Amino acid sequence: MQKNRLTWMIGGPQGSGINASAEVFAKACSRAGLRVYANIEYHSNIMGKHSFYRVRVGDEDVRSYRDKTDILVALDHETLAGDGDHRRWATHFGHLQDLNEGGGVIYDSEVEFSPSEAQRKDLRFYPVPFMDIIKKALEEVGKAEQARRYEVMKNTVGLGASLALCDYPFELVAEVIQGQFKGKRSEIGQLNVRAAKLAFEHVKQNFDIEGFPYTLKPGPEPKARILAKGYEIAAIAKLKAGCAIQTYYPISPATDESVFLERQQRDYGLLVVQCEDEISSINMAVGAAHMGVRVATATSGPGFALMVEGIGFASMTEAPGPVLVLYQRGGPSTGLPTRQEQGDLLFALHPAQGDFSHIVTAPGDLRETYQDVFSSFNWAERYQLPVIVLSDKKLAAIYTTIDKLELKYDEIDRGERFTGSEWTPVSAKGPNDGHADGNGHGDAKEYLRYALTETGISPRSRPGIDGGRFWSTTDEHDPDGHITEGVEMRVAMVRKRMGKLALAAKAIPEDQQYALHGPVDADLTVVAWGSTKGTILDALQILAAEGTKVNFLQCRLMRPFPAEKIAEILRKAKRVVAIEENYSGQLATHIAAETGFLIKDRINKFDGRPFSEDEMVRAIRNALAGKVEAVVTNVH
Amino acid sequence: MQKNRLTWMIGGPQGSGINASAEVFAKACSRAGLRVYANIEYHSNIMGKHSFYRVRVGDEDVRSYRDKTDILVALDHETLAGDGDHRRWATHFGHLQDLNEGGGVIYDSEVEFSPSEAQRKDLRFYPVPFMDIIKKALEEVGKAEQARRYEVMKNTVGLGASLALCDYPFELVAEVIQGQFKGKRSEIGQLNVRAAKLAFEHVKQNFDIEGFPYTLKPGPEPKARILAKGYEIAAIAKLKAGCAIQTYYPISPATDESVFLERQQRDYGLLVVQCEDEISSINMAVGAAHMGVRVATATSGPGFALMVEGIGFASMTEAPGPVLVLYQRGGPSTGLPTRQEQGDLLFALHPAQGDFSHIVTAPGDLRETYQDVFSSFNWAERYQLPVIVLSDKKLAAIYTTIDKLELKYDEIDRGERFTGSEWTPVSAKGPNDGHADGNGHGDAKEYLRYALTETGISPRSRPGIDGGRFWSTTDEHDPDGHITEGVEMRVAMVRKRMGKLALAAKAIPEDQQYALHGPVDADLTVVAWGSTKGTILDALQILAAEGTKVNFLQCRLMRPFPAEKIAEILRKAKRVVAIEENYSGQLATHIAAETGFLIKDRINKFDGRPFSEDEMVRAIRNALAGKVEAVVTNVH
Amino acid sequence: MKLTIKDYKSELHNDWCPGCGDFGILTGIQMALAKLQLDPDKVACFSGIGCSGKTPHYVNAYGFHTLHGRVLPVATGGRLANTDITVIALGGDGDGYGIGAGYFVNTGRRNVDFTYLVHNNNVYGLTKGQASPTLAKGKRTKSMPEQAIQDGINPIAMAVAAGYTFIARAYALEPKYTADIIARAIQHKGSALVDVLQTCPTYNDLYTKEWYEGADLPEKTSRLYKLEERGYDGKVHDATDAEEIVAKKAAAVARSYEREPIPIGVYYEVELPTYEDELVKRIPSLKEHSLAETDTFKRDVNPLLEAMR
Amino acid sequence: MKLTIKDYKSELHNDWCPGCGDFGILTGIQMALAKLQLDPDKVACFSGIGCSGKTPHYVNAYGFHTLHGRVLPVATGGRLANTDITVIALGGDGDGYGIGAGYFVNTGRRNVDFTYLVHNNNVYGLTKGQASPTLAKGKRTKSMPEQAIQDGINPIAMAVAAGYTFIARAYALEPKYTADIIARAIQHKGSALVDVLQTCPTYNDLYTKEWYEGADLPEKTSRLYKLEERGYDGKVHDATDAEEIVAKKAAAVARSYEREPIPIGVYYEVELPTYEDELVKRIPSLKEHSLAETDTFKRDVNPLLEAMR
Ligand SMILES: Cc1ncc(C[n+]2csc(CCOP(=O)(O)OP(=O)(O)O)c2C)c(N)n1
Ligand SMILES: Cc1ncc(C[n+]2csc(CCOP(=O)(O)OP(=O)(O)O)c2C)c(N)n1
Ligand code: SF4
Ligand code: SF4
Ligand SMILES: [Mg+2]
Ligand SMILES: [Mg+2]
Repeated sequence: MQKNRLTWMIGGPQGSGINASAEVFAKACSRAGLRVYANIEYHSNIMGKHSFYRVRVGDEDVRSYRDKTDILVALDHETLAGDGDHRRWATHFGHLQDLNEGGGVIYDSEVEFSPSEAQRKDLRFYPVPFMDIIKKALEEVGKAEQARRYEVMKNTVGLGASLALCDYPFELVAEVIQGQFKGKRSEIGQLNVRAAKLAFEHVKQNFDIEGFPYTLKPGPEPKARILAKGYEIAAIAKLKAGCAIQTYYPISPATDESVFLERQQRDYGLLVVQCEDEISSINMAVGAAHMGVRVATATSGPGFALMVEGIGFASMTEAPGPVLVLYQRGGPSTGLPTRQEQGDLLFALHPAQGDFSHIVTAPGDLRETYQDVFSSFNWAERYQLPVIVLSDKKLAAIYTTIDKLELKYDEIDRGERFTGSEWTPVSAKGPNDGHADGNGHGDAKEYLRYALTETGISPRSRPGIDGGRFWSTTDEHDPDGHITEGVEMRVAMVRKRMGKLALAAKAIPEDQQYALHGPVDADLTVVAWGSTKGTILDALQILAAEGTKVNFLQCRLMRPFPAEKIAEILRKAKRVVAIEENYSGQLATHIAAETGFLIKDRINKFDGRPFSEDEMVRAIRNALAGKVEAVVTNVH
Repeated sequence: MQKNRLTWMIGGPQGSGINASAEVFAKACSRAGLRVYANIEYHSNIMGKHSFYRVRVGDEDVRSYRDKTDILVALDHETLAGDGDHRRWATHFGHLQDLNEGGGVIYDSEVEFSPSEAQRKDLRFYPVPFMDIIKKALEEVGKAEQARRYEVMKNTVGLGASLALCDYPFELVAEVIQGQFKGKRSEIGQLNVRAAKLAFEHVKQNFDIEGFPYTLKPGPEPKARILAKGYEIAAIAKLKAGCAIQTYYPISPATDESVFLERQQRDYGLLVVQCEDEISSINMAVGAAHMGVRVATATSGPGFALMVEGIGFASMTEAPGPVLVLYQRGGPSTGLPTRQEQGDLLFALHPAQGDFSHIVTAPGDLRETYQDVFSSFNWAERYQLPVIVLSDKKLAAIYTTIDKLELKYDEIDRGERFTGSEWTPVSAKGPNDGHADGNGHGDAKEYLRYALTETGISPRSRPGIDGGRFWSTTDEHDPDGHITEGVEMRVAMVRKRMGKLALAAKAIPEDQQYALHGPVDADLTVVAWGSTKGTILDALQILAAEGTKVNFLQCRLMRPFPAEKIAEILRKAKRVVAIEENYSGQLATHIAAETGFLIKDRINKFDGRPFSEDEMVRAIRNALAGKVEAVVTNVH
Repeated sequence: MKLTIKDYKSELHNDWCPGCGDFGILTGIQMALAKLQLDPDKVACFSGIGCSGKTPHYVNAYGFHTLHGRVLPVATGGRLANTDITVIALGGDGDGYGIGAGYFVNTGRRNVDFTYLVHNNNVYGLTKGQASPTLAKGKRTKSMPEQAIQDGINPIAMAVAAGYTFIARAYALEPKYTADIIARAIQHKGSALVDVLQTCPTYNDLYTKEWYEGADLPEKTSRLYKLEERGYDGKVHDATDAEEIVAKKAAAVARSYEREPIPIGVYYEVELPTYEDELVKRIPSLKEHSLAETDTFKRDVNPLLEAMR
Repeated sequence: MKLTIKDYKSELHNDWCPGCGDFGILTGIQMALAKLQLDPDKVACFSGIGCSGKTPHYVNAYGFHTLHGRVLPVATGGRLANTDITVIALGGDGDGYGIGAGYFVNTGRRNVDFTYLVHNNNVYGLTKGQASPTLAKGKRTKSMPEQAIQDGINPIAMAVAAGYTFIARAYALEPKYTADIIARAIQHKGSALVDVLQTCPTYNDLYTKEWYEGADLPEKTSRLYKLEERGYDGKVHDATDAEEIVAKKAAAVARSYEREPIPIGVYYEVELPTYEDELVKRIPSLKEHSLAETDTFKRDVNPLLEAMR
């Protein structure tokens, strides 16, 4: 009998509303003091293709998903048996294999399926007449004949049925369902609650569910806890940082962030512009940045590929932004639009021609996303360069509990600015100073946008400020911002622009650069980055319980890269393995490039699915045993 | 008295035709058995900005330019005194400082300049009445009043005058000048010859040039020797490789290659398409490649930034091409459009989202350019991927002698192809083979474009071949070329695509991958790539004569990278220094990434000008003395 | 032996939403191919990215599902490399008129001989229903949080200005008529644009089957009419007559602004030399065979090297 | 105190070729700014890449010399961030109608309040004279190895189809007239396109000063005429009258094909709500001040977090 540690899964065709019931279930658990980690797998398709949503619930912190589920709600045949029947190359074989010992399968009795098909005797099957239940609910309000229109309520029926199984208080869920339907839609809410209730009772009455091994009990009422998705956290961080404009072009998995912000336009006075493409998004953003407002955009790989000239533009003209959240997805090219991959690190590090400065950071979870996105606006303005925040499909879409979301570094820092009237001339070196006829520059009596200053930063101005006038160009330029091809000036300007990376490296707090989790004297050091953080931490907990000593070096700030610190840790490590959700081990490559420490042992997963806790545990156990090989999911 | 080792320089405003006379001079010397290395420096401007052309002549091989010149022809005041008078931030201070001890300065006596302005007593000054001489030549054909229209002949006058100084047989030059003007323009040719002759005589008559220290004597008639520019060699290699289509969009310094090919369309049946932008260029090229023809394009940094999504597209769909010659120029962004930089290596290595396969090579001189561009078409078709050949402004524009241009590897290899009727089924593994309901694939009875085969290559077909029908998509796909998001298929396809890099690494001849020049047991190993090759070889010769033992590891094939071989050489090396024409040391970074061998000593030049022989010698001497610092040119 | 629609259907399981207008366009393509009895091995369909972009996978012919907004350059490259192939390019309205607008315009200037079908459903389908470039300002589908803030573009007028030599409009739910238009477009020598009004039952609740049928109108009269049925003739009869060309262009533009009802059929048609015709003048060998069939491996580059002596 | 042309001149040494038409356009801009007495600190010029792209460096105002073909998105972003600034975007014909065509079209749909000047010299100047998108098929300048193989685009017709609300043409060598047109374009509320016919003495030997002046014609009559002088009125007087709009658009398109002589002046003009007007409806605070002047740093995001309980 396993209490309060449960994974519930619902599967069905895209468009069948599995998201709704999964998220209702998650919320109902979270509100009741349980911790939740929910994630969805779906196709790049609008309707019909197989998708499924997993909700893992526990009374301790859950930061990853499990291979196996305890309860499966199947809305269609494919969820049970896979797509081998209608695809020449089967992509999966159904989720029956994904159930834990003695798990329960709730499925639509209208589906052509007999438990005998499953080669498992241990499973408990609960065929439920989904449509009949919907009809019944409709009859009560005299709408029986409209059943077809309400077919989408099947997912609610599935939810209601499963609540009976895990023996969870129905009212908690009812409240959440009702909450989803505001105003004049509240009637539909009542209908759904009713359907769920009927399903709940149907199961209790028609099946012997006593002693079903997986159950849930509400915990103590939580305090500031919230249940959020990654793209919401990134969006809220942008609002909090004072972002004035977000430009975007729709692309999964980045669109959600922009759509969320679009909904806040009225209340927060933030402008969201849907552009004709990503070239337009990035260039509008750069134009806005030069006007002195904080500006951001968001995209994923294919869109980023169109933004690279704009990144170079921003960096060359020292624009104070934009902040770009890059939601990685399965590549290359169009690749796997709705699937997970950490495949864009090396691209994001060298995204355009020439040597130029930009900052790249990769938060590992939602709290870090909140902090790094917020800080990125300060960095962009302080160092006058574009900042890329690497996120991914997993971070964007996971729906998980967070205890009190706070910023450790919450000050707004807009960097050195030309302040008009009360401007005090900065001391600015001319590259030809000292040269006989070098028209040396000395102290800048007047304001020069691209002055070569002692601080290494040219205080910025913006159109509209008296006396702050300047020119700018993507060609190499002089302090006025006019084109130059002179050797000394070229060298001085390159040094100024590139020098800003060292300034940033000094100023960015160490705990935003990297972290070493776990025991210092470990037998194995796992090196990883980004969204695998939670999974690795969960795995380390399990491994620690087994008495193995493994620690985890999390790389977070990718550029400027804390090479010395990382190298030091790695040199001290007994053994090192890099674990990444990409084919080549891009972080390992980057670390070698920066430190010369070449991590040969690389465990990669490139099947478009994130590591499960179990896969991570196995992978690390293997690494400890000297077995290093790619990991392939078996839950599709 | 220095014989047959001379540098001649002509400077003037853009549009004043200095190229014409410099190239005439170069050709006249080359034809007469002397070796020539000529290079131009000019602005991203059409008329008026300062430009200059250097011609180094010698009777041994010359592969680089010298800091100082022996003869300077100045068509304007700026060439003598710089632009400090009309620019707030001077970009240069004139070329008088660039003359060797006792060098000669030929300048237009109409220019407001007195030798006393030069702080050098050692120079010999030859004021020549350029316009008077032109008028004289015109009078002879009764066109005196049209003098202004013929002002551009000033450069010919300068040339004629300098021939007197270095005591070179006038006829040799006259013949070349005449050769430039074919058909009805031959009259203009005669005019130019005449003007040159008059200048030649003017100098002989009006100045004491006896004992002018720098002279030239024709050598023995050379055999197959040619005088060529890098972009011409690249273009000819494309023709020889059977390239059917070249797409392009104008951009310096890449345009010249396409324009050269455009002129060959009729004779060679090659199609050159000027596109609306580089996105169009690359995508047209990919579309053409899938039709089974050999296709190429050429661009520079800003254009390449627009091609990256197309590179990913080509790689993901396994298009047999295109071959892309990337002419690097000063970056970032628009940067220094007409100047030198090796700044795009890291970008070219990771030019798009995700992990994908492509080949990147960087020939070091014109012969290697000829071979690598030719071979690239074989590689593109054999491994069905895009190939990037890294060139740069210097390789594109240098005008230099080549003894007999030949291909060491000259076979055409089109790779595995579906041959229609006589097709023998390939054995193709299915990712689900062995799986219970895995619709395993086994032997492909029918043709499958993306079959998973034993060789690691899926034989390619093209539209129009009976039974060779296929689909393709930038999404992840199955052997039919249809979209799939299945885990096993995904993993199998990624492995197939990435596996091709290992196949290429095995097959590409070692001497096309890297080279170790000079003594094996050196005190210092210089690591470099691309167009610095000639300069380093020249420098090594000089240093060897001084008894220092330095060798040179030239990296040529960048992807797949010969990591083991390179690492082995570096580990054996006593000391290593990386010398590159960029800010950060991109090759050094790449080597560290691939081998873990971190080269800390990096000598970088990022002022938009290539290393001179002298700068290279000094840099290496410094390195030997433990002094490692950036190099800045003083000849602008 | 005669080819039927079935011969142009691939075996792949279709994953468009039930009732999607794309089914009608797909059928239209297959009917047109059958009508013209084109050998599937001599036909290539190129598409962009979107729901519509999946079309080539369902057609039994060579299929290239390329990049978002890049289908025209890719198709152009394919066609120029192999002029033995009938090239059909297609994609969504976002794909072609939004991110692809630059290629839409510049392709019109070339008059390469191929057909371009735009699935015009007023939304970005595959990214969940944002406004596409053809949605008029102020309109709002159920999938949009706010009204469209930008003007919708007029594809027909754009095509006229860009220089397409065959410009037509069809309606996805009339596959037979669509097939006739597509067949004419394929037979037309030069760049043919067919803007196909397409329903998106999932996201576009404004322009539905019922709307087009005028179910809400007093007389339930269709909101579409066929140009030819109202005596409109968009064909330029004397292509050397600049005046007739301008007049026909102006007429097409004027018609293109009609909204209730919307004209379908051929707006503009003119026979002008194609890009391929021009190329033959530069590369005579192209008269004999396409580049794909040319042996380009026996070139003698020595004359070029000689010239560098 | 009154500002004169001199106040709008920067001190930078100019590096255009002698006699380049760009000088005339530069003067036109400076005259227009003086005419409107605009504060240089409240004016920003954005440009693409090309000879024309260097223009902002010569104007004494904020100057942004951006990327090839991207000037419109950059200028749009600038304008939306700071509506207190008068924004002038400019660039070459290659920059705007070729590589930038997609942005030319999509920008027209927004009607952001700024002025866009295109230096139309029929060539890619800075890359040494290849054909630009405005060069007609079959034409060949001395800088081209072959005749233009593509059709030239019709910028006026394109602008009409794209939705620009002020569409005019000027001639670089008539700076005063050009200045008047630019001044009107700046005053116009919405996106204004001014296509400026520009001579390129270095590469374009077809359309020279002499050609425009008709020096080769029997009566040496100019190849240009001013629309207003022939009673043409492109202004829509009742913007709510869809019929008038379509009629004026069709008229503008028809005129845009006239070649000998070429009409200059205002082809089309209409007062419609701008993008900025629409934004104010969504973001009321914009009525008080531009985003650049807004304090965005005091937001309370707690309500959003609360909603996630
Ligand atoms: C460069 C790039 N940006 C964004 C996307 C995401 N995306 C996929 S389809 C699509 C638009 C689809 O709309 P449309 O072209 O009208 O086709 P439809 O789905 O309506 O048929 C977008 C924005 C992408 N694939 N590539
Ligand atoms: C992405 C990119 N491709 C190519 C270039 C090279 N380039 C610079 S200016 C130019 C065209 C100039 O023509 P136009 O826009 O008409 O301006 P003009 O020089 O005639 O004023 C090109 C192709 C570039 N700067 N960026
Ligand atoms: S979303 Fe719309 S366009 Fe896409 S398949 Fe569904 S109905 Fe068709
Ligand atoms: S090349 Fe033409 S456009 Fe450019 S500056 Fe010279 S004359 Fe003007
Ligand atoms: Mg669409
Ligand atoms: Mg131009």
